[in-house]
Amino acid sequence: MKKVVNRVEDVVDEALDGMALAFPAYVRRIPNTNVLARAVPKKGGRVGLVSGGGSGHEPAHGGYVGYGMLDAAVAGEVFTSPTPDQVLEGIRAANHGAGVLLIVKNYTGDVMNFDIARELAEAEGIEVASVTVDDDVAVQDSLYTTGRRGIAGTIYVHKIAGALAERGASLAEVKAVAESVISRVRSMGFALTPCTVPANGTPTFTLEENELEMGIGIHGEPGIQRESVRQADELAESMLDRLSSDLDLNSPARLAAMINGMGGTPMLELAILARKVAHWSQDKGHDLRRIWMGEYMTSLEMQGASLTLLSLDDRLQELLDAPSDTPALRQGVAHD
Amino acid sequence: MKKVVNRVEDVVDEALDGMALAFPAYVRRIPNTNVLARAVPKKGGRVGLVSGGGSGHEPAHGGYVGYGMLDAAVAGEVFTSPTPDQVLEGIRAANHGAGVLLIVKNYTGDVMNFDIARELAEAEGIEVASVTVDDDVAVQDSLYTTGRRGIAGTIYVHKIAGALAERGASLAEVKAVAESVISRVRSMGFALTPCTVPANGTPTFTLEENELEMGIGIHGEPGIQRESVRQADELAESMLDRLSSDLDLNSPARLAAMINGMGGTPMLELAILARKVAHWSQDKGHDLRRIWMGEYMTSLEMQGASLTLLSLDDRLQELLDAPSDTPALRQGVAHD
Amino acid sequence: MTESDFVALWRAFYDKVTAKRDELNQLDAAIGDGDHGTNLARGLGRVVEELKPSGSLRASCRMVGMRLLSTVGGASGALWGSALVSASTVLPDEAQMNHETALAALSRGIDQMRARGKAEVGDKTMMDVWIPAVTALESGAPVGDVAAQAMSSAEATRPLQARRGRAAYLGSRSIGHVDPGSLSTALWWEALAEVVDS
Amino acid sequence: MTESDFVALWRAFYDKVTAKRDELNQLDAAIGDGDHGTNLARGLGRVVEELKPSGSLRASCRMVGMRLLSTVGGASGALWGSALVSASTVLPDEAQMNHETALAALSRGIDQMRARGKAEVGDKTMMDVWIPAVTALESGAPVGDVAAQAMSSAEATRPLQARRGRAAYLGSRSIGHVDPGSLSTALWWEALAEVVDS
Ligand SMILES: Nc1ncnc2c1ncn2[C@@H]1O[C@H](COP(=O)(O)OP(=O)(O)O)[C@@H](O)[C@H]1O
Ligand SMILES: Nc1ncnc2c1ncn2[C@@H]1O[C@H](COP(=O)(O)OP(=O)(O)O)[C@@H](O)[C@H]1O
Ligand SMILES: [Mg+2]
Ligand SMILES: [Mg+2]
Ligand SMILES: [Mg+2]
Ligand SMILES: [Mg+2]
Repeated sequence: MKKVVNRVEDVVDEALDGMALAFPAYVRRIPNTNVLARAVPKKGGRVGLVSGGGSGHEPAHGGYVGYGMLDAAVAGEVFTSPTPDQVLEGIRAANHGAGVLLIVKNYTGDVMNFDIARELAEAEGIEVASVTVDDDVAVQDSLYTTGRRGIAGTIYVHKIAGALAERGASLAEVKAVAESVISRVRSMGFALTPCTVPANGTPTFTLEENELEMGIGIHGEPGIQRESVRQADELAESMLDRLSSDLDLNSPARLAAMINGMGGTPMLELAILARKVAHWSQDKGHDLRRIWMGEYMTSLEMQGASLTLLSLDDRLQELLDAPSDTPALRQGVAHD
Repeated sequence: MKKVVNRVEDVVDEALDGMALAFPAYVRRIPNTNVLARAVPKKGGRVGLVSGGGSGHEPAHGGYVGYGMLDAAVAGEVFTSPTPDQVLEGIRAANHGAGVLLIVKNYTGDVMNFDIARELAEAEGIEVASVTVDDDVAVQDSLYTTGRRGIAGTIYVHKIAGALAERGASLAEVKAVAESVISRVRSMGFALTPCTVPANGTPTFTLEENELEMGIGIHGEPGIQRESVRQADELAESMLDRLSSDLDLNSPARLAAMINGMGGTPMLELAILARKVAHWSQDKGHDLRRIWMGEYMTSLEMQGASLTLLSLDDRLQELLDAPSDTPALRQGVAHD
Repeated sequence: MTESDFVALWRAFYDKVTAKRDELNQLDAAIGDGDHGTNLARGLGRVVEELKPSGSLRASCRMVGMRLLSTVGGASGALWGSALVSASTVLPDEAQMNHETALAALSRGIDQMRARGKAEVGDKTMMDVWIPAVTALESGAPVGDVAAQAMSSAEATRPLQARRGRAAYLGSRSIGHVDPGSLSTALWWEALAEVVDS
Repeated sequence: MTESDFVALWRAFYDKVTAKRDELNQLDAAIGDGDHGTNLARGLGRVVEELKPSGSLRASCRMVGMRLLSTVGGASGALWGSALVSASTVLPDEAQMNHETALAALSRGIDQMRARGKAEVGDKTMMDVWIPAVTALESGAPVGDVAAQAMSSAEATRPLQARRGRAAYLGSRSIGHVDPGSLSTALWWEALAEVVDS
């Protein structure tokens, strides 16, 4: 294992310090916690947004703390859900009197730890609502199982719910728009290489030179199946077809797409995927309004990518395009 | 070699299409060229900025085309300088009647190809000036050699010269501020892993589990020496000391710092470096005004990073902080 | 059970988890995310550092629960932590408890885990060990036998397909691997048996 | 030299570079960026596709130069391309030239390379092959001998420390490897010798 780290026990702590030191205009670390909160708190009387999860997904979630997105991000150890006391700290920091929305990725650990935190916050008199993102179509959905995972589509929830919260909407309204995004967003990812959790020192799986893992999560876990490496266009097409059939995109739709690198994939390759996503949309007659291409939700140094489609309506599109000013996602620069 | 590509011969062509398709509000590809130019051209009568180089350094340089930075970026094959005819296309696209500044990284190939293009453009009556960035302190500087390489510090030149050009400064003024940045910026990088040029299929060097290459360029070439892997803080400190002694930072200075990932290093690790850069500055009494942390100038999927220090004065700081709106670098979002 | 047994129990559990930390991680890597051993060892390390006889089993049990809640993270941290906090509410504010109270606390604990995690026997989670173990103890089995049975229950998760927790995402690929949380739970029962027998 | 010799020369050079593409890349990987073989092969491929006798050596030579300029990239593309464009200016607008004209063109070409690249003999670049080769030809050596000498000059770059081009960044680590541009230049001389001898 080769990593740019000091002691592996200190990785999360030092990285959180680093985020706060690199982006002091955006985020501050709440002392003695793993919480990054806005450097300049949101106006009073507006709904606060909290998200979080294990570390190793940077820029998620601390990179999305700022105007138009989150109010606080809570980090666990690498790939490990944060603990309820930390989430509670995040909720407190995000509460400006109008309640707090928790945006949770659907993993048993995340859901339970955020639930416990919510109970604790409610006991303190803070109004808390929560939504669970489960955009990963690789996983079978069923009432009798854990359900689908939440992966990169989560960032669309941050963006759109964050934009609405900034305008003074109520907790119920912000929650409703988050749920609308969740119902309209689907993702799927693959890995060409595994990643190594610093504390473990060995990769979570091994792949032959001609193999990839299809349908991976974001924690270095194996995917739903092992396939042989294919050309980028074929790979993208099979994923897009799966996303669109899950979204029931039978007739031309208005879409946003995210091409998300898993941490170790160069932008050169992401751009090749972006090209295919645009061509596929054109071929299907879809109106692809926005592409986000880059690293939004990563798995340490894993090579691979995920594709996300969001089916837009007027309102979601307008909120998606609203300004945001965070370390990792900025849009709406004013200029002549 | 595992990569998200189609045919290796098409990598650059498809990635350029992908950039244009992903960021249509920012860039367009000039048909039948490897040039990405602004989607909305700069106002007439303002100096145009052109940069470029081999591909494989994304987001450099196409990611920096847009308001406040470049007017056109010219891409060569992976790690190969672009050809003069392509650079000429870039110059034409960037010319709005007030002349064009070429920002060239100091590699023999880049310098010669941009020089030839400049001669061709001048023959067409376009006023062209050029600056050569040579920020890499790893390389010995001498009149009798090729001199130092240009690496990540180049992005500061794009940013600061771009901001001044946007204000209607003359070609001489824009060139002068670019030269001022060049005289005040120093960088150094290291690699934990090599990278593989798609057309070659094999890594450019091999490293043992406990080795790193110190003083690398950005083309997968070997560095100036092989060292054993050390902790992040030690690594950063030795590089920072070298940068600061080369900049003659004997007394407290006002600085900007860039922590640049080489393509395969997760942001988690870059943040650990950022923390050390901030602590080091504090310890030395420097006034570290701005940190840029992320992937600015990469070497495909290489794991590793470079550190850059820029010694600021009032003017450079103000231009550094001016708005920019490009695919990869946005700042100055207006909000309450 | 006395409070010093209670302290000894967590010390013994910590030792066992530390000894099997890598094995637990490897089991978790096969069907999860590879952190189960690290998570539990980190939390239990904090617990044994702090756990001193306080004169109150209720307070001690609550302390262990709170500490695990705030240091383990992941699914197992939420489950262990909230179960212990729940269990503590039926424990006496004294340094000693009888067998019935201990049984009531265990039963309260697994109810809480069930409510949080919604897993039943056969879902390939730690509930596959907890539920039969508590049932056996309630029906009078000696702790040593229960511990042995817990280890077989853990081993018996191997052929199952996971329906809860992270392993569920793997679908049929989760078959053929022992569930890490089941193994660590069996280690807890072994620790209990050692402390009670001695 | 006739125009058909000229066409044959580039075809032969292309064949040699294609055959040694990987070797040239490997030499470049050791002290540069590993693309020299790929770059030259790409450009020469385009040249041989397009190069047809046009009745004018000047036009043909200029075409080869322009094509290399626009397809090779890197240091070698700029050097080969601008040298050939320069050399073409002294060639006749006819299908044939004499030895003196050929020498004048070569000399014009290496002047251009020197002006662009600022390298001298001993800097571990292709100039280490070009300069002595043209000098030898000017002093009357047969092309076959010059080609053989060119190959030794290329090999002689091995112990040198590079002072120009990408390899210069390596400092003393550039010692012990043959310069790729010198080898490809020697292949050009071999191709010339073959065409002229036949
Ligand atoms: N819903 C659940 N109910 C009961 N136990 C669960 C549930 N989900 C997961 N577990 C247990 O937790 C263990 C994993 O714990 P751990 O690896 O620490 O957390 P995470 O899965 O969040 O990484 C599993 O092996 C399983 O025994
Ligand atoms: N300044 C120079 N003058 C003459 N030849 C040079 C110079 N710089 C580099 N070269 C030649 O170019 C060769 C490298 O070509 P190539 O790999 O195609 O370009 P790049 O170095 O841009 O990748 C070197 O081996 C050397 O012979
Ligand atoms: Mg986990
Ligand atoms: Mg090159
Ligand atoms: Mg786990
Ligand atoms: Mg080269």
